[in-house]
Amino acid sequence: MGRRFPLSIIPVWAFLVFVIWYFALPLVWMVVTAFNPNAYSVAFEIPKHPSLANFLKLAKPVSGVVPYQWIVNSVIISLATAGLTTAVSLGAAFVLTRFSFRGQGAMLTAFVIFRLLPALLIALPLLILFRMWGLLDNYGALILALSALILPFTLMIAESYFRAIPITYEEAAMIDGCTKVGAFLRVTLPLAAPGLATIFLLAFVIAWSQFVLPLFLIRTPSLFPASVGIYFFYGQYGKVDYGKIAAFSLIYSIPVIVVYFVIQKYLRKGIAGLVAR
Amino acid sequence: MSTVRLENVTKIFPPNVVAVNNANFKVEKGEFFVLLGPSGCGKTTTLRMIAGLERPTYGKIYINEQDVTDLPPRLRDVAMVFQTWALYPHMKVYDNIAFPLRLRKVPRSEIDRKVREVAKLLRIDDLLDRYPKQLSGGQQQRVALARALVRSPRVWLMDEPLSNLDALLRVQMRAELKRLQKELKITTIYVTHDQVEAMSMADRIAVMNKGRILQIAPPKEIYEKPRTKFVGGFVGTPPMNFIPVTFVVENDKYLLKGEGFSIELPKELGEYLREKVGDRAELDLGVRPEHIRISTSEEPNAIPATVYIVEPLGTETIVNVKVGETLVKIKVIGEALFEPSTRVWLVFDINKIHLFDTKTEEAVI
Amino acid sequence: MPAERGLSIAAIVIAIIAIIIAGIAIGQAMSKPHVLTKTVVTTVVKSAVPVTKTVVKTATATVTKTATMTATVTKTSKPIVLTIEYGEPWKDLVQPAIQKFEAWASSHGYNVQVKQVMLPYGINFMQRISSDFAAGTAGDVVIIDSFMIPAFAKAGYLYPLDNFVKNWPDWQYYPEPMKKIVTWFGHVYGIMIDTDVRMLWYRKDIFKMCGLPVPWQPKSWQDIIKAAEKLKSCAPKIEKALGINEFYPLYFPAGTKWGEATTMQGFYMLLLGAAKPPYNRLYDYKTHKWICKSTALYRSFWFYVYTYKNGLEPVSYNFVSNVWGTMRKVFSEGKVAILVGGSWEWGEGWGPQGIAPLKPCLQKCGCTGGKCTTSSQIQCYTACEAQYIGFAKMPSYNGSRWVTISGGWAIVINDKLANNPEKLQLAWKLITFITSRDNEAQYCAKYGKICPRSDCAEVPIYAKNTYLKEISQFLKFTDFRDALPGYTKVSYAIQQVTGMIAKGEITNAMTALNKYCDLVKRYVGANNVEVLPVQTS
Amino acid sequence: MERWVNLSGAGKSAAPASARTAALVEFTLPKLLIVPALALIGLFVVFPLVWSVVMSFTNYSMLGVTARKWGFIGLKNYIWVLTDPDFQAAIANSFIFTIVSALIGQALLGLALAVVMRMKGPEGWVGAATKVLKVIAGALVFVAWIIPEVVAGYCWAAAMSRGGLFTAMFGINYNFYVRHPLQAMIIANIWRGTAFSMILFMAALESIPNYIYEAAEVDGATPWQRFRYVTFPLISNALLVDFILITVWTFGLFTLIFTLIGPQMDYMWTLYVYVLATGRMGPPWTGPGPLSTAAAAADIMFVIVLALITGYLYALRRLRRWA
Repeated sequence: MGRRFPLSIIPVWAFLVFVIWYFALPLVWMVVTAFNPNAYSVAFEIPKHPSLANFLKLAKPVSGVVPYQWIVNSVIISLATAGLTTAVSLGAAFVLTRFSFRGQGAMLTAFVIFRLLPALLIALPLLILFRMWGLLDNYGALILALSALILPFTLMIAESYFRAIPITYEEAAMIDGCTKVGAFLRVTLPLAAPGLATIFLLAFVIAWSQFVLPLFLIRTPSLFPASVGIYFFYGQYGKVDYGKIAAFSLIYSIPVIVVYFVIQKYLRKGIAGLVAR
Repeated sequence: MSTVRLENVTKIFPPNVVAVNNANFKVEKGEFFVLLGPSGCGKTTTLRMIAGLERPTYGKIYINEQDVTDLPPRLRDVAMVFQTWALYPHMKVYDNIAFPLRLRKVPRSEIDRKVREVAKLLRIDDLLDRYPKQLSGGQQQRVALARALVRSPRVWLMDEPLSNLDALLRVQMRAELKRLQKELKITTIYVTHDQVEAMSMADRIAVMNKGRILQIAPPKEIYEKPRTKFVGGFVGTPPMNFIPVTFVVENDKYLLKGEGFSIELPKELGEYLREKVGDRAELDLGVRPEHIRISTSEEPNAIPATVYIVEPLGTETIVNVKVGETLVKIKVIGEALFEPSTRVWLVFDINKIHLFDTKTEEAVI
Repeated sequence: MPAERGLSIAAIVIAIIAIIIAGIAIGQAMSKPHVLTKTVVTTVVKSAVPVTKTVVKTATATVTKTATMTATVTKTSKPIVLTIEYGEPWKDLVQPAIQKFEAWASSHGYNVQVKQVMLPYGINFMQRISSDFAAGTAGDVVIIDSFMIPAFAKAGYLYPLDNFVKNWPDWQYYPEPMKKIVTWFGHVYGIMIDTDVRMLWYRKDIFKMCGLPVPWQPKSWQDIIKAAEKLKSCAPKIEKALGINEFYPLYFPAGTKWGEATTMQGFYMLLLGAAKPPYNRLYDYKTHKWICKSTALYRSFWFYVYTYKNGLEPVSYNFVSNVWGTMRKVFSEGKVAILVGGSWEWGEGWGPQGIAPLKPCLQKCGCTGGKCTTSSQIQCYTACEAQYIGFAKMPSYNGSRWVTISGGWAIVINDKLANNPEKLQLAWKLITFITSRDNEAQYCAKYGKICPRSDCAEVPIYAKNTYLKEISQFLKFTDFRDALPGYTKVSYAIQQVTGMIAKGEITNAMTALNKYCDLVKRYVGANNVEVLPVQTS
Repeated sequence: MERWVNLSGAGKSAAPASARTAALVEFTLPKLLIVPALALIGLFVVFPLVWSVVMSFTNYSMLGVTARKWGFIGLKNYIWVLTDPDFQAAIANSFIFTIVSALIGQALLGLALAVVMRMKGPEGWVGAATKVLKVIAGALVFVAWIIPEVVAGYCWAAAMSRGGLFTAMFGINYNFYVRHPLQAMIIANIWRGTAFSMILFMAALESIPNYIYEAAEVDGATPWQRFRYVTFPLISNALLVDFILITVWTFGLFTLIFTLIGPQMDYMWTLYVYVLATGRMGPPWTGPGPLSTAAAAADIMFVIVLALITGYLYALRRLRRWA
């Protein structure tokens, strides 16, 4: 063809290759090690006989706890937290978008502040309080605390979502014979269902990834969620079976990755919203 | 068929925006009542208060002489057609129309019968299986009407239902709506900013501006006897021309003096005017474009003007002329060929002029 | 559109399930009787959703079942529930005793149920138990590290056992040091269940490779350093022979990752021999002050600085997340030749069923899966182990005497039983089953731990163990920690300073001493410390 | 949008009681739906924050006598924390870490990535190859951002361990995160957080309509001038938002660093607070695990974080006024 090779593309390629190398580094190690049945050191080696042995090993108890129990714990905690936050932020967003009252602006500002607070600043006093109340190691209390931590996120999303749905539909429904709440439930809610699903999924993965609160508030290994479980695993006595940890990390990461790729369109829109404002 | 009555209704939005200022009127049974005014004049707020979507800050609202001020919308038995039609996007047309009936726990067969009946009436019976998104604007409009009609409400409220349609369709729907209303004899309150729509459909019109109701009257009266300068200017296309004049009494002659002209009024009229405003007053002379005739030669009581630009519109022509600094539009039937800067004289029937007080803007005659 | 609807329907279904689970969780929070639950949650939730009560109840049961470990459940009307909290290493001591206790209880008409809270390997037992005590959620009977007894007793967590031991015939079999360790201000607060000594472990095969004498017994600190320096010069040879990529002659634990072990295993073994008593301690019992600076402290820091600065000791093993496992593994692999460690390592660390057994011995004895199981394999392994690993007594600074230190764990009764005489009696009965001669002997022999009861020697399985017999000699010159309230903080200061030495942030013994003194002043208050003269030679 | 307001407005005479009740039930009671959210946040966020301030004036601790019998001791904890060399080091390192890893690392790399991602490639196989590289890079950067922090920390700890990837690639024969914790933290955090800046800048770049570039090109601007006078001013909003957000996030980072370098109190204020709360040291007046002293340290940081957030809100408000 004789078309000249564009030399200017080379620095771009170099940059992209560097980025790929940098970002793939630990991930590739994790994935490869997870399938290496004999990974007793941190060294990166491509297994000669890749197998699922590590995943099977996770079904055997380590110090009295089957690692998969941690996944189950995480599922319980995250589902409950996501359900609770979705329900609560639904109600709150309804009030915030469908009524106007004094202190509304201040409330929204407060939510922005809470959304940006480092979790540690809340975890420490919660540790103190839960100790005093005897609520350490208590799932119910953990779920409530997690929900409170996640609520500002989901609430703001729900708020912007409902604000985007014209109120006229509700007014029409009210004239057609609904109560105010009824109109919201029968008309706006079905319209917001995809948004609610997004909120639920987002709350789920945030709760799923949460580390600080369970670290502070849960002390019994059999009650750990997966995040603290990994840390516990890593600090295990005896041989460190890196393959097993990698396998566990992989299982633990997959739901998050799947969920984020499902909601990524919304996510990008949300981030773009930060700019547009 | 019901009546609607507003008593001293005022609506103030926080912090202190007065949207509706002391509205009082009564809509009679089966009447087609139009609230007309520019956007932001408070007409929609008035309608929403009747619907129950807003609560008046002061005053009372009666439907059939029953006080409904505190009643939530669902207990008022009114139907409303929104500007955007507000069809529920997640429901099919059938469900949209059936929705109000379902909420009232009407038996299934009855719902089905009524929905089909009203769909037939509005000629949308072949669209029942579609979602609103799949419909054209006109079709959506009909569905919204159907939803409002299906439960035979006490009052029909319409908030600029035609404004989202294209011009041709709007004219067509206008007639159809009017026919429907007359046929079903439902009390209707209709909000619009389009004076043509108001004139062509209304039994009575209430013209609003800045939260106040300026005049309530049948269309003909609104047109012929505007009570304020605003009403006169708002109704009619092109709008009424206003020329600033001074009313003076000189040597027993009653004159309207303007920039470079002077018109003598008939004696009766002059005396009437003198009684009303005194010997000397600043007024606005209001003349509708169709009531002016252009003369190329000087005539008594004519106003000298200069042609500014000519807009031929086919069957008629709008001639813009300048009287001093004031632009005056004149409607001429057929073609009118004037070169810009031509000097002309404006002649008009003295019985068809309006005079408004410059300060209060109220009609003097 | 249909896809979206499907998604939303799925989401709603999941949300409903989730809300139910949240309800269960709240129910669980309510099922524990405490302040918040009773006042806040109960009022809010109960008044709002009385309907879910039954759902919550049934579901709570399932959640509790999966979440906590409940031992044998005797299904009678209202059993007394006795909770025992202990770490996994004492599993084989506690569990057989519980069975016997329960058999005894049912035959004597007690309706008692023992709930076990077993803390598995990997968590910091004492940290967890301490916070449980502080929070009031600790078990009725708890196995704790004996050095915590003064602090716990002062805080009022422990029930004094004086009246029980007075009438307990077995009490006479506990030697005086074992009684002293559980006594504070004249009251007995616990019963020792095991004890230990510390020594220098070394690799015979590596010593031979480098031409060092085997068996080896250093006479002074200089001997240790000399041997270590010699080994360092042989490093390439050793690495090649063992097929390893790194080699360190010596390993004294340092840093905060090791926690208390840095102080107990590493620092105390130096300090106790660094000067003459009573100036070889952290606490001055005459003036009742913590010692901020002294010759002994200086010399101990000097040893750390010298060995770490000269690359005789591994830095990074002190900072991995699993310091214990790493230590055992690297010694077993030959990456470390001399290790200061506890007597339990013989069994728990590189024994035939230990955590890091010797690979050559495993191969030789045909043990598969990293553990020897049959008795012939175990015999073969034990013989082989003696070829590779030896131990020596820790000498003092100038070689005037031998040094070791003992700790060990004790079983105590929670003070919250004070108002419940029946439960108190049962708790004590349970302790007597756990600390009975045969039970102790069985357990200690299996784990290579030293039995705190002198009559253990009458039990054949214990008496047969030559290793235990040998290390029991150490008890003659053993010593104890200055386990007063405040000790944990002083210990933490040692961990911090040794950590800085290991990382190379401090390269001078005097700087280390000053830093230590600063920290101790900050932690216990400047009024509670004293500065003794420091000899820097 | 006008809403139902002012239900209890003045100036109305007696209405039928039932209608008033109906209105109350319909329009006032639903407002209570916000109560669960407020209760949850009040009980588990606001109250703990207040409580931590209260506790910072006491000698409460995790263990020891003061775990049960505690009292008020004034400002002692604050003085102890502020004079603690570890705390001073922690704050200094926190700022260095935040500035280098967030403001320089994440923002710059994110901007570069966004620009490259939006660049139009040449045609033919070269363009196709570039596109493939772009997709892979984008996906990896995104994944690094979303995987749980614990996993990220664990992977990096393994990579930086002796014998791990760093040894294999750079021949670093020691635990990198032990000897150079700050560098390790920075490397891991840039890895972790770049995606946010990238996505934000991509969105910002996309919001610039193409005709502006065309106009600039017609006006004869060089590529650099186009960036300097067109792109940069138009994404400066995004830049500001990005800077403040990643600063706040990075400054409050705990999990990633904790799992990477462990509880080393002098490298990050969050770690300092954690070690103080769970460790065994502390001032003389409290027992081991001085929760009250940790609360004092946390409250000092709370003020700093609040200042950062206030800066964010202020900037946002100014942006809106400008826009």
